[in-house]
Amino acid sequence: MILLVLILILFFAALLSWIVGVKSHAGSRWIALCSLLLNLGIVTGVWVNHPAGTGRWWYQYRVDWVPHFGISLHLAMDGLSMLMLALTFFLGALSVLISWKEINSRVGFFHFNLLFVLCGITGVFLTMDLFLFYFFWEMMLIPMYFLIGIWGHEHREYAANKFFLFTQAGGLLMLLAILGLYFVHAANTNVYTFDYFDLLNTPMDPAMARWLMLGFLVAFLVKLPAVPFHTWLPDAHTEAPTAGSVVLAGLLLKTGAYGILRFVLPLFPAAAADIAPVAMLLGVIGILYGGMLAYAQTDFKRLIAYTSVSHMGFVLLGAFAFNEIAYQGVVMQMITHGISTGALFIIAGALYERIHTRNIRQMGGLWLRLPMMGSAAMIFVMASLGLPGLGNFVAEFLVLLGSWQANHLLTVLATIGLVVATAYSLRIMQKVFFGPCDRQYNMPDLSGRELVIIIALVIVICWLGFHPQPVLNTSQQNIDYVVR
Amino acid sequence: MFPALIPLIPFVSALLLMLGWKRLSRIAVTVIGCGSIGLSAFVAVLIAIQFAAGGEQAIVQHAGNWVEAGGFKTGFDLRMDALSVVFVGVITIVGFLIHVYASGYMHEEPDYARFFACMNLFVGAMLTLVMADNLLLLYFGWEGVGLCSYLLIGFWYKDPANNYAARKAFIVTRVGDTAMAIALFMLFQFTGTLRIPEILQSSTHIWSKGDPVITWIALLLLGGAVGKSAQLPLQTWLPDAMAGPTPVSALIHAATMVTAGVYLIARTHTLFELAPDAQITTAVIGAITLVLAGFSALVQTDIKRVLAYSTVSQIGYMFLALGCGAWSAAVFHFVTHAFFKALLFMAAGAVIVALHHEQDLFKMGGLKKQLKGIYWVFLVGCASLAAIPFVTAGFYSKDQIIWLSLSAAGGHTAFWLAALLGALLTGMYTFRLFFLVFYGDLKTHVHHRPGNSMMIPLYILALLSTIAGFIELPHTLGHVTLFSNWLLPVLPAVSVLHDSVAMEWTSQALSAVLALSGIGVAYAWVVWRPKGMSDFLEMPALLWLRGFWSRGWDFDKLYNILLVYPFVYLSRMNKKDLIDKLYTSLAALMQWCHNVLARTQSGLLRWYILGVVLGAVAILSVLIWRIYI
Amino acid sequence: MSFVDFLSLGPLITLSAAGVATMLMVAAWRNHRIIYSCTLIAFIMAMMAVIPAIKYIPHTYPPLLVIDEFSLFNTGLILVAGFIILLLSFNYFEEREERKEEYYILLILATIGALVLVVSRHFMALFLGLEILSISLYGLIAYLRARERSDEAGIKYLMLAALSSAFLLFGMALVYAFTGHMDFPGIGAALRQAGYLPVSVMAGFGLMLIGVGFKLGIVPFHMWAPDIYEGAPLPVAAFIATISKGAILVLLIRFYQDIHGNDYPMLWWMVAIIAVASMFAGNWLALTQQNIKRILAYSSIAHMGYILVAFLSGVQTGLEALAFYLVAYFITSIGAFGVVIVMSSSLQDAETIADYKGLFWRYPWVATVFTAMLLSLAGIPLTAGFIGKFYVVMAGVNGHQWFLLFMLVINSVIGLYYYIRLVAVMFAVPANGEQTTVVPALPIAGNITLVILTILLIGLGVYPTAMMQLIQQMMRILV
Amino acid sequence: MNVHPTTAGMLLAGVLFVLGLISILVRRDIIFMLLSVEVMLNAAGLAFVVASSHWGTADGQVMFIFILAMAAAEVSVGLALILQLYHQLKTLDSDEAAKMNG
Repeated sequence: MILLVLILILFFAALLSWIVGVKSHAGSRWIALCSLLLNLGIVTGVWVNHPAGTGRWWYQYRVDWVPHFGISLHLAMDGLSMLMLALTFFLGALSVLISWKEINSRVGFFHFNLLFVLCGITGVFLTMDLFLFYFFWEMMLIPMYFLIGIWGHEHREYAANKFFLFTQAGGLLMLLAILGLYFVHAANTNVYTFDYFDLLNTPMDPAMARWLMLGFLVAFLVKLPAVPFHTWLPDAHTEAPTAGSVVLAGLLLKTGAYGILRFVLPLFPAAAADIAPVAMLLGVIGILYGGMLAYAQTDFKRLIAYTSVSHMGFVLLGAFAFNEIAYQGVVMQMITHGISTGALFIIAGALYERIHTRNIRQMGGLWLRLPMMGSAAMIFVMASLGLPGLGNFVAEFLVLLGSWQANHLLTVLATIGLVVATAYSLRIMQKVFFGPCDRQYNMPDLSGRELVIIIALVIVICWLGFHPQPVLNTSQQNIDYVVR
Repeated sequence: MFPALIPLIPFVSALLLMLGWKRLSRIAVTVIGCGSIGLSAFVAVLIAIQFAAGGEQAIVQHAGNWVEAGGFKTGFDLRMDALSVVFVGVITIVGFLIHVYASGYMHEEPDYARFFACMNLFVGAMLTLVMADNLLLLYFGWEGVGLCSYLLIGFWYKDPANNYAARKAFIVTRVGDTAMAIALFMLFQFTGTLRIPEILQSSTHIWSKGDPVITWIALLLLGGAVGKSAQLPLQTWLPDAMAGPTPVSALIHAATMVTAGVYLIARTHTLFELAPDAQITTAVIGAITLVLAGFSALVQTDIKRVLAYSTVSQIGYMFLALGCGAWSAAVFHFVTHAFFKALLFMAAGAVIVALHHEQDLFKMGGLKKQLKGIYWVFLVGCASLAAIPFVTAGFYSKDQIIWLSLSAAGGHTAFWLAALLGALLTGMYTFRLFFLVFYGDLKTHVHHRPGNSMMIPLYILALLSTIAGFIELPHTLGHVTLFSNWLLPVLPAVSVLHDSVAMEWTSQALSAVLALSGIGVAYAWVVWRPKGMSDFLEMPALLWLRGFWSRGWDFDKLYNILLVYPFVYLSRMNKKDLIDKLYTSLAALMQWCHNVLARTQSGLLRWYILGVVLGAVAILSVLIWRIYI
Repeated sequence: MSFVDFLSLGPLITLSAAGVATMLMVAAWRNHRIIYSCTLIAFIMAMMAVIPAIKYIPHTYPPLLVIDEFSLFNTGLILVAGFIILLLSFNYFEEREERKEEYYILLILATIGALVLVVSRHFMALFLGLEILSISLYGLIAYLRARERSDEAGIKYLMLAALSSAFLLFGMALVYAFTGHMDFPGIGAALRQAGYLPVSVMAGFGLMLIGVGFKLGIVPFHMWAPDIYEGAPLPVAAFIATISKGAILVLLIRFYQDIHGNDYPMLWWMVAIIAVASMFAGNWLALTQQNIKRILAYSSIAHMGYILVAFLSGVQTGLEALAFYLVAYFITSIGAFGVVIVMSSSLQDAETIADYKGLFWRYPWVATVFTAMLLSLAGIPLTAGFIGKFYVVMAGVNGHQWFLLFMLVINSVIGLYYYIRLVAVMFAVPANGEQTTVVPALPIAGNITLVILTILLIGLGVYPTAMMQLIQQMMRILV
Repeated sequence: MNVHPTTAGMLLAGVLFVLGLISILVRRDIIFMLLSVEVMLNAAGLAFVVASSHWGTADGQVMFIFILAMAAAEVSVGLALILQLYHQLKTLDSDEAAKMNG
């Protein structure tokens, strides 16, 4: 039941903040913020004292929806979902905070969309019914489309359309795969159902399994995104408003990774094992290619966007390494990337508010004016190049350590990716904060609100870096299951 | 007493300084910055005494878990054993002195707090590195010092050149780190752990001598080491790193961080013993590096760059020693080198400040009268670096290496000759520097004399770099082996093959003579016949050669052409992301289809009728085709 | 003619009576409101008349007509659709100065034609229904005489319709010549007997396909659609898009079932090719089209293609999917046209994309409705269109029509582009220059209708079960 | 040569039909187009009659009556529209009626 509540809170908060937003902007902001904090509270509460001994699944909720097709409103929460939800609400709350000053037009509608996206994402992380999954998967696109298309930068429509078409194309293939699975299962057992648990270990002939698996995989690779399906991402991230970029990078990409962990591997273990080398290769290509592109960019947000491509490569690499260490790394990477990249986007947004450009050629020497923002940026840049003591290091190290067991060559290449990461990360610091300050900006350093956001992020990333154990333990059960 | 305190104190103070930022007064910063290091030095000494008294193998403190996932388990375990004690001692004591010096050197700096924050952070990371009980924690320190070196090289961030130097340093060392990381993966794969003691003692069971796997592992570790210690082929970053403030050069790029590679190899010596090829590689790298760097140091015009190259060369000696299996000798040279190189850097810094941030050797000269104190400490430092027989620490440590490079199990005549050549070069470049600075006629006038906060550390270091040698004397003279005995529980004694006193005498004599003759040449070159020498040096061939050497044998150019330019070029080319073209062209195709079809919607009735008729014809013809053909 | 016959034909008879009545009334006394309300009442009564008919199904009128679940369901559907279109019509014509009254007569007649098509099981009934529909449509399309485009559209439709019915008739003649039957079951039986499909019959089917294809507006008989949609009065366009196509589709299904079309791969192939062609042609044509009416026309071409996929899947689910899709499609396109109607001023229809720029910030409600409709056409969740598309894909997978499905997927993506483009236009933030203060109020009736449609749309999208069960019962007889 | 009368009739109808088709393709005058459509309709009617005579049933002939009725209705509406159009375009050239395209 509590799971349904999580979704409903967001849903109604979305409507409410829209209605209120017509009258008062602050009102809708507060409503959005409170609803997200409430959810965050609930989730943390769950985390701290979830019913012990219930095994892998802490909570389940199931009612029929379209019995005609064997579709049910089936929600369930395990460690993985829990972590993802915590991340979702955390970043969600932050993205409301960062929009506080940035978004001044159509505030109510903005928060409606923001909360609606988060609602969809929550659903994706919770649902255990494939139809429902597809339902939420599609549902979160439209509001995201609006977030980019209405409050974005210059080329917002192009970016929004691209994002929409790519993800839709992937989604439709997944729909085919879902239905294929549905009928294969029905053919074997005569039970027509979309229920995840029933569909698990459905016997099917390898060829069929491969095609269905590919159907799922493509959808998730597009979302992840993996080369060569990544080209929507830079545009979308660049053009979106800061909150949009944060949600995109921090959460939407994670739905792809989550999908791989939750569906591709458990549903089609054999087929996935067959495709593994290719997938890992894609991951490595992503790491290097993304890094190379990131190095070349001059648009701050675009640069960060490409770093996401590079980082998500690790997720793909680890997910198909088929061993526990790698999976732990993947989960860590999902979370830490959400934090670090989100933070970088926030900083980029804060800079944009101050100097109204994203072109790093026109920046430089900003440390003089903005030492605090500079230090924050330094921390997250270091995180993105995988400095020990910050979360990303743990994640990437575990991924590499695990994938080494699976494939030496690819792991070596991926490790070389760390050097590339160093190159582009340091480039950020050098171009933006160091060097001579030719222009005479006079601008305030981080305001109190921004400081709160940044400090929260810093604390989390350091906590993950020094004491990741709680997270690792939480994802443990689920991972044992996947590995089996 | 908890070993954890030793790194923790600097970390905490660094945190304080960061948070305090501008709000802290200069005094407070100084107190926190230097005091913390002093404190941890004090703690270190206490623990060292406790350890010495206790007499157990090592004091290990488990300060909490770090990562535990699927059979992989590491914690914040700190280890105090003979080797760590040596390193911790040097780091804290020398570090403390340098901090005190820095408080004087940097006192005009506006960003005073940031400087000390980074310095403390560095000390903390370095201590973690040398005290780590598992390789992951070591890696943590390893990267940490890299970060601090980056931050401090680029400390004066307004000048892009500094940032480039900093970036270069970080990236080049990162290349080495990558190799090391892979070594870690392999070690975990085979031993199932990253705890150093476990690895060391299980390694002998797992691998036979010369097993390719262990060779790979050792080589990869070596890769990490050469990266940090600026050895061939990754030595290019160190000279540029001199862009940082002088205390930084003294602490990070002379005394401590750059010797991390030495520590790593010494720490994992068991693995290297299992992999003779890797060990020989180490020796070869050391030998070549020390010679190349020596030549480069000979022709530098920037005072700090001379010292930088000499550092590279001296670390080359240490690697040579490690390669020959003379573990303790290497560590011994590290200790003495830490003393006199820190001394030299800080003295040079004092000179630079005195001449109002003038670093060009040829704008100096005749400072003997002006800066008496500095003159003397500088002399001591140079003497020790050039290994003047009997009185300097440098002599004993280096001489030991030279001798062992011939006589030790892993030794070889070629190594020996290289080492001797190195001794000659050392003498030459050291005293070329010395004479250029203090003799000849005054070129730039002294505007400011260093205060006590800068001089006292110099005196102390001068003292140390003289007496430190006497804790380990060759058995030709005295035969004191306090140091190697101390390290014995960790590092096995070197196995000397042909142990003849006569040969050792000759070796020592030879090295001494070479060193002195080097000094002679330098004297002739700079003081006695500057005119003739310069004429000789102006010869075109030599001119080119000097340029070549001073550019560090053009390694930078090589790497730029081989790696940097291609990468940058490719990424610039591909800025727009070729793959995107694929999709855009797909969209264009759709548009084209639209245009074509839109033309059929002409609005003419006849067209539409024609369409219907064509449809009919198509359907019927399909029928006919299916049925009759 | 027995009592039961009367009851079963209730809807048809009611409407016919209403037709006559209205004619007389117009002759006597012209008044827009009155005739409008009379027509409304007539439709309501007709809908009522469906209920008693349910009791006696299946009931046949050999050889011409058959009243069974399937035909009753579609009768209801058509009547409801007609009713809604009627609701939307009033303001539209009120604002225009021509004589309005005959419109309602023609509308009733056209509806009658559609109803006849739905219940027919014989060539003659088919032909009669078709022609009643067509001829009244000529009048309806050209109704706004003041508009030049209206006449042009009328002429085009007339010519092509006549041509296509000529093809249809000739096809029928061929079939009849071979089988000797004009009622579908008879034809089916005869063919079964023959055990093969002789070329003449095959040709006959081919020619009939042209006639049907023309009304459905599928490639290559689709070219009229955009011009007619553009030229015709909006309610009429809605009528053509939904009722006339729906009725023909129902007929097609019945015919196909009765002659056991699945036994003849040839037929399957013909339809399959046409389906794929329609999808591509429709979507490509709509891609950067600037006129909303034409966009809707093209998108309807594509949607016919999707529907045919369900039709071709050759499984029970396919027919259910088809019926559901039809319902969703009816709601959606009437809704879309409804928005255009509501937005149109008396001077001219709001048909260019430019008219909708920033609509959301002027008429949030209307824009939301239109967005919902477009998303439903695009098949995005929370709308009936999504369930419909899902159902169709499901049928396709069930029938293993992987090729057709991939075509469908590709086309959905292409289609998304122009739907989302429209949405983007509506949400485009108006530049600071243009002032959006003065906004004329919109007709109440239209808005109410839109509310109903939107509720239906979302309702079906969120809880489709009830409708599905209904449809399942309706489809039982066809297998 | 003797062809079965039904076949012959059918062929005749076919020929008529095609003739109508051709003429509608080549004509641009709307009136003539309408005429040629009528020809095609009647061809279909003829086919029906032939078929019904072949089977000895009345259905085909009934159908023919319907066709005639329908054709009449169509022509009447058609002529009305054409008149309307002529008022606007002052011509009967169908190509003039091409305001809508794209």
